[in-house]
Amino acid sequence: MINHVQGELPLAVVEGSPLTQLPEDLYIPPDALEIILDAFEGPLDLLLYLIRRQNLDIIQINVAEITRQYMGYIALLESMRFELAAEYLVMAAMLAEIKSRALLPRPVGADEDEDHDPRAELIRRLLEYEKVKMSAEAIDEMPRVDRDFHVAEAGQPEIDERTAPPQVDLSELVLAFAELLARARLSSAHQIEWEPLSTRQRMSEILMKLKETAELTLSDLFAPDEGRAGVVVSFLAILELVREGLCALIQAAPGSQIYIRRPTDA
Amino acid sequence: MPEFDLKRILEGALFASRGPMTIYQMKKLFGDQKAPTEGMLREALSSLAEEYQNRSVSLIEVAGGFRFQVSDALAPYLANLTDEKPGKYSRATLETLAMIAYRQPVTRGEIEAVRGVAVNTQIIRTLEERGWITVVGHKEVPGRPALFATTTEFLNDFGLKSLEQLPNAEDLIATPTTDLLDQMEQSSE
Amino acid sequence: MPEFDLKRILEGALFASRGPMTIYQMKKLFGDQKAPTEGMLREALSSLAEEYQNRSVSLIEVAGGFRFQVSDALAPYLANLTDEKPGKYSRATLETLAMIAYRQPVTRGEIEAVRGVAVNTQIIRTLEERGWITVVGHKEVPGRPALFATTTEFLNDFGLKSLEQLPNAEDLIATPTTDLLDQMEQSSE
Repeated sequence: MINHVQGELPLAVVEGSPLTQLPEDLYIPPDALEIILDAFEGPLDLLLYLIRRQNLDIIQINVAEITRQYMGYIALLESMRFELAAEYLVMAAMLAEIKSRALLPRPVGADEDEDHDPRAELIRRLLEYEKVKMSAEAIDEMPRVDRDFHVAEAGQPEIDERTAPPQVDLSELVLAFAELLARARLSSAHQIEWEPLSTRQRMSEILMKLKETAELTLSDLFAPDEGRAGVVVSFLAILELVREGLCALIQAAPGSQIYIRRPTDA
Repeated sequence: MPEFDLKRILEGALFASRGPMTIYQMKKLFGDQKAPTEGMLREALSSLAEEYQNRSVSLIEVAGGFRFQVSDALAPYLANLTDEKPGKYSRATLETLAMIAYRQPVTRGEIEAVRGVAVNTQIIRTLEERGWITVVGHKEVPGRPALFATTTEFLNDFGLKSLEQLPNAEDLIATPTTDLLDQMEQSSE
Repeated sequence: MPEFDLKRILEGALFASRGPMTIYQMKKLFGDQKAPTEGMLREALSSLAEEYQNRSVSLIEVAGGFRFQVSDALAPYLANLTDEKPGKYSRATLETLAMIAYRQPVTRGEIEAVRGVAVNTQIIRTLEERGWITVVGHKEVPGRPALFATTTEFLNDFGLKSLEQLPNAEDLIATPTTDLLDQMEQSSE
């Protein structure tokens, strides 16, 4: 039995009253309050933990008792302002239902609908989940390539490459990107405005040139045959490169030649 | 150039191969002509396996075929080579993998029903990119959800010949709870 | 588990290694303690090389260190394995290429941020070897990550004169359902 008494600081506030002492039956692993939610893979996992902690067989669970403990956890988590996944609350409701059913007298003579006995259903689900949990642990313990064993390889001799490399259709590429965009939009993590492709291509070209030559002049980058549009694209590309810190503009004196350099050489 | 016999040709090819080699591929080594029979190949393979017994490298058979594998005893030495620990998978990922391995073909909804929580898309993609699971079809129910199954690569990476070699999930649970449940059900009838 | 001597440990490690192993790496195998001296390592290596003489695999020294190499005599056999049919790139590879084509110059981290999963080094290498992407610089942020862009060869292979000719992917996302949704939203305003 663990009684953590924490001076004046309440552990939590449950239904308006401060909680300075953990409920006796509510064992919280030391320092683990914050990771409770991370530690459990869902309500079934939490229930399994509560049952196994008492060395109880799943079949023999005392729903009333387990419900009380489960609610205790939920109340504590909520008081800690954890955002509870809906699944936990659904389970709480289900437990409450089972508990209330157990309290009600059974209708005499009524053929109990075994299929809809929520307690049997809960037990079935717990057993099923425990199996999955155990299999997951077993899989993790199985020898795995590159972790527990390694494949033996030797260098290949020079082989005539007969194989044509995979062909990619332009439409496949576009589709891959469209899907990527759609996915990124769903997660909405990425709402960055991107420069038009012409500018981005020019950015790549300038960087490529800078790889060969440490220093370029503006006129190196403006091709007369591209006309005004070309100049604008080059200009935008340079500005974008400077903004992203990918190149630097150098001018020795006002009115003198402007040079574009790699940022490290600048 | 030295001339090699069947056993030595297989040995070299197995070391050159990036993945396990099937009997079919071994036949293919010899082009259209004078390919050895499966019997000859198996004989050479078992002779080769014997040769490599108690060596630092051994010949083993997995689902995808035959491959040379470095002895487990060397894993601690090899672990010293990389600073980064080999990828650890979260419990959620492992449970999803377990569900797919043991219940395949299975839909995401079915996995979620058993686990009692939503399965993150990220988890499915991690397992797909690792090459361990793949979509094998769609269930003919509204929404046509994808059916997931494990791949040959999954078996290869765990050194298994078939799914049957997976530990028996029923055996994993210490207490004979399922038996009890059966009894309970029977007695309540 | 069998105990291996220095020679057998090196043998296994060399087979486990994807590339040549340096003397430094061989010392590292033994962790912090009791690492063999360079003299001991070289002695074990030359004894190992002798053992593998006239075998289908031999131990050779290259610029990057030591490695096992399959005999050239096996090249004609191995050539029979390569498929005439060209393979296919994985979805991850296609997405990475698409990100580089549409968002260049772009770092691996930026690709990963959009894709939501790590980009395998192998994928980058495949695309580089294909000649479709290249490193055009390094971003001036911590770690100085490489900036990738597509090449002229990429444009040629896809029959494009410039990147501007790449179809607008945004148009493709607007599937009929989203259009409907948009209309619905508008009409409800």
